Amino acid sequence: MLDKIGIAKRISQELQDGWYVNLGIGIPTLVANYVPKDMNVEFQSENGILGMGAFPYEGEEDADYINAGKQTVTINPGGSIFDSATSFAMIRGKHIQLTVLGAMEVAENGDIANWKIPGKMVKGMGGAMDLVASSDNIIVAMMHTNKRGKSKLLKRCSLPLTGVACVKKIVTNLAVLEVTDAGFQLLERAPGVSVEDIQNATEGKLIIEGDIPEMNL
Amino acid sequence: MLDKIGIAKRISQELQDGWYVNLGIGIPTLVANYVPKDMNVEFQSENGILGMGAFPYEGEEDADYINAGKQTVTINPGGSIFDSATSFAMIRGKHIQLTVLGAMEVAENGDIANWKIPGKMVKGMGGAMDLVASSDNIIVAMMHTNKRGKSKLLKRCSLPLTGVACVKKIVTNLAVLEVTDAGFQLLERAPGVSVEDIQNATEGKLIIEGDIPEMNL
Amino acid sequence: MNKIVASAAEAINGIKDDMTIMLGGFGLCGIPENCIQALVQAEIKNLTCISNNAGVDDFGLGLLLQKRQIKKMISSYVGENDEFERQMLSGELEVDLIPQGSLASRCQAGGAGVPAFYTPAGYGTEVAEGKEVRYFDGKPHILESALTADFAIIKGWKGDRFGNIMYKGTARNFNPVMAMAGKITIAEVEEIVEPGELDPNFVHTPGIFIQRIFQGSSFEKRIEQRTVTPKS
Amino acid sequence: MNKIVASAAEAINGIKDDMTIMLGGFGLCGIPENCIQALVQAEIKNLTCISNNAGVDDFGLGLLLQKRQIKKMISSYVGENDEFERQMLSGELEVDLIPQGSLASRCQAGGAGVPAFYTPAGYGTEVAEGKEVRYFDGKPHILESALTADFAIIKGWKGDRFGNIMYKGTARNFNPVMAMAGKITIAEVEEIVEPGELDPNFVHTPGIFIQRIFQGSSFEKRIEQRTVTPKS
Repeated sequence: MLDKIGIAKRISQELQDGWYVNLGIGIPTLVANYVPKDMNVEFQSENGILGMGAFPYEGEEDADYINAGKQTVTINPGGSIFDSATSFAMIRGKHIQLTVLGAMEVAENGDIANWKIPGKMVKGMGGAMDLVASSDNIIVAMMHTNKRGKSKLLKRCSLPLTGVACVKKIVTNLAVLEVTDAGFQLLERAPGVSVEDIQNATEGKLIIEGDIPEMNL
Repeated sequence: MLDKIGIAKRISQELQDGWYVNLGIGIPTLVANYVPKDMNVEFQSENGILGMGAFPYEGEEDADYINAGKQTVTINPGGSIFDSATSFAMIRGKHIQLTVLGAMEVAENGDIANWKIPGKMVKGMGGAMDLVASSDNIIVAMMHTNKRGKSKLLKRCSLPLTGVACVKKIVTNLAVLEVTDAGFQLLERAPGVSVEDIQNATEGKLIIEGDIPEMNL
Repeated sequence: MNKIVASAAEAINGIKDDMTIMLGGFGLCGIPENCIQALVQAEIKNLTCISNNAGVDDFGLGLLLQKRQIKKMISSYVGENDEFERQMLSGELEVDLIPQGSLASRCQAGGAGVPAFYTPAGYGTEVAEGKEVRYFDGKPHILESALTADFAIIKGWKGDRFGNIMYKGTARNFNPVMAMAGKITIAEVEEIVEPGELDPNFVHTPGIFIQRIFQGSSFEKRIEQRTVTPKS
Repeated sequence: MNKIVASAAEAINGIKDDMTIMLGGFGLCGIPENCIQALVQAEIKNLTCISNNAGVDDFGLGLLLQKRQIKKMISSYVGENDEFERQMLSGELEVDLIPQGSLASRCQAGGAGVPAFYTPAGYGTEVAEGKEVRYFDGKPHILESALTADFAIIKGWKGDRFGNIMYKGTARNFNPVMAMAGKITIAEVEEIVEPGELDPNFVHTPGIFIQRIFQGSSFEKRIEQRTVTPKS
């Protein structure tokens, strides 16, 4: 079973040289720490950064340089700054090759819910609806089940949707799955996790074909 | 009767302090030479200049600084450069207070035709259709009649339209006229021109109320 | 052109109860601090505020929320604000949440004279309710309308009396698009410079979009999440 | 990231007969001279060219017209070109004339993933023929669709290997919007600089929009209308 860092590490294997990538808040942000050496990947932050760098050295924080998570950051050489409309032009115009974000629920048809729980305080969708509506390559990073042990991979989402039939791949603490026309295709198991464990934790239709390899981290 | 310079001078009286103004090619361009002293008016060129200045001194021309007429120009202090989309955002977003352009024909309802003569080489509308569709304050600068002596102020335009019911005012070599719901309201006569002269040169409905003053140039 | 006004108080002259205002900024970054303070002091009520976020309890738009000056928020993300939550859950505050990209595009459209455009963002969600759906290339899109405001209030880094603005870093965010979309746009900057000091090639917001400008004072520029790399 | 290619010939690799290409520039200002020469040399035919203008007889797109490499022009203004006129009047060349602002907005929409938008420009004219009309605030608008291209070719002043571009003066014009709208975008610049030399705050076209970049040579930068103020 993976922890959050393990999920981020596994997702980092999906990166390809030359890609522009938008990472959501939470587990997705950690992916930036595991970019393979010798691979050039640029991170976009939707508040207006391309080429987002590391956190600044202590004492060098600048309130005018933050990321979409409102954290102080730096800009790498070769980076650029732009306004919000241009930022979402990049996103909506499909100039970003990979979007990684968290989710509360994913349905077997690729629907995603990650912004609203009825009856609870609603914080808003931020840029999530734009990202999921436009990206051709969306990976969800999340725990396979919620805090009450219930599956987050469902037949249908019960929560208000963020986007429709858009998720391509899911990396959880238990497995890597691809969203196909037929349902969740199981690609890999987390170390020490059995196919049965994954089946038990998956409410939506799980497709198991042949031997399912263990992740290679 | 006015010459082209006279028309430009008369139009310059329409300027107001603090206005942003787009001047078309031809007579309209001349208006820039007659801005009243102590009046601040900024000229926009739709290829991407605000604060367009004089022609450069000889030897200081720069191919990278031209106006919409493709003439070499300078930028005044306080000016700015922008791309074509931003330029037309200014125009379409009604941030320009005055548009002056030439015309082949104007109809009594404010229709304008200035881009195409069927059967002849068509050069294109450039930015004219955007300008006339968006500006609330359009002044046409033109001769009252064409080279064959026929009126250019018509009941209906005979040429393909550039814009519909958009012209507010017309300054010709003979008169200043306002486009009203009832037709061309005669406001001023050019020096030495009689109301009858203007009537004879105007095919569209001309409204003459009371004494028509001579222009004060 | 001289668009300089003396103070935030003078800059907000004409903003009245029940008006719609846009405010630049992302989180607390690039927000017009001085004008927000002036709005608090002027006790203007029933405002509809278009702003990506709603500040925190004791800074940014949170200051207007505390005084119950806001009737409605149009935002994409409104966390980090307890008073906001209380007013929203009690029904005192109307909230219209819209996707961040749609918010930016709708402001830009408003400033550019585009009344409406199609976007895939929000299709199939609550955001699409009541909106026209149309397919382009087989993909569903919804029709979104332009946003404008009686006043837009933006925060720049440097500006001149023509209203030209340069922004610094990610404090740019929504400021340039909102600058375009205000019937009257107020720019609050850290420094007013002489005309010509801002290179025309690198002006971010051309002066035509700005009606009033002033040099703000005592910018706090609060950091929400101070994250650092230890030196070693 | 290293998007640098060695030459214009290498940059245009993959541009084939019958493709649609966008070319930045206004008149002869800010046009990708090197790539146009390379297209002439590569003898690529039946091109649909989206460009505000069509060059003059012996420069700019006029060079492609001379060799009959262009099947269709999508432009706003095509004067100053005798060969263009001849081909157009003889029916050899298709021409689609569209308002300059619509051209810019349609490219920007193409780059930004907006499939269509409403604009008043062209309502009641030939441009509106066959297009949906809709009223907003009582005013008629027409529906315009996005433009994209197999390749966009733009001309910048300085650029780096990430594809970041700065433009100089009015040579900016259509280049930034077309940069966004190419499936593959080629940037020809006067100077390639090291990453970090271009201040991130003042990059005009972020590198994400550029797939290939090279330093052009022998820029002629012809002036169409040399107008000067006599020194005295």
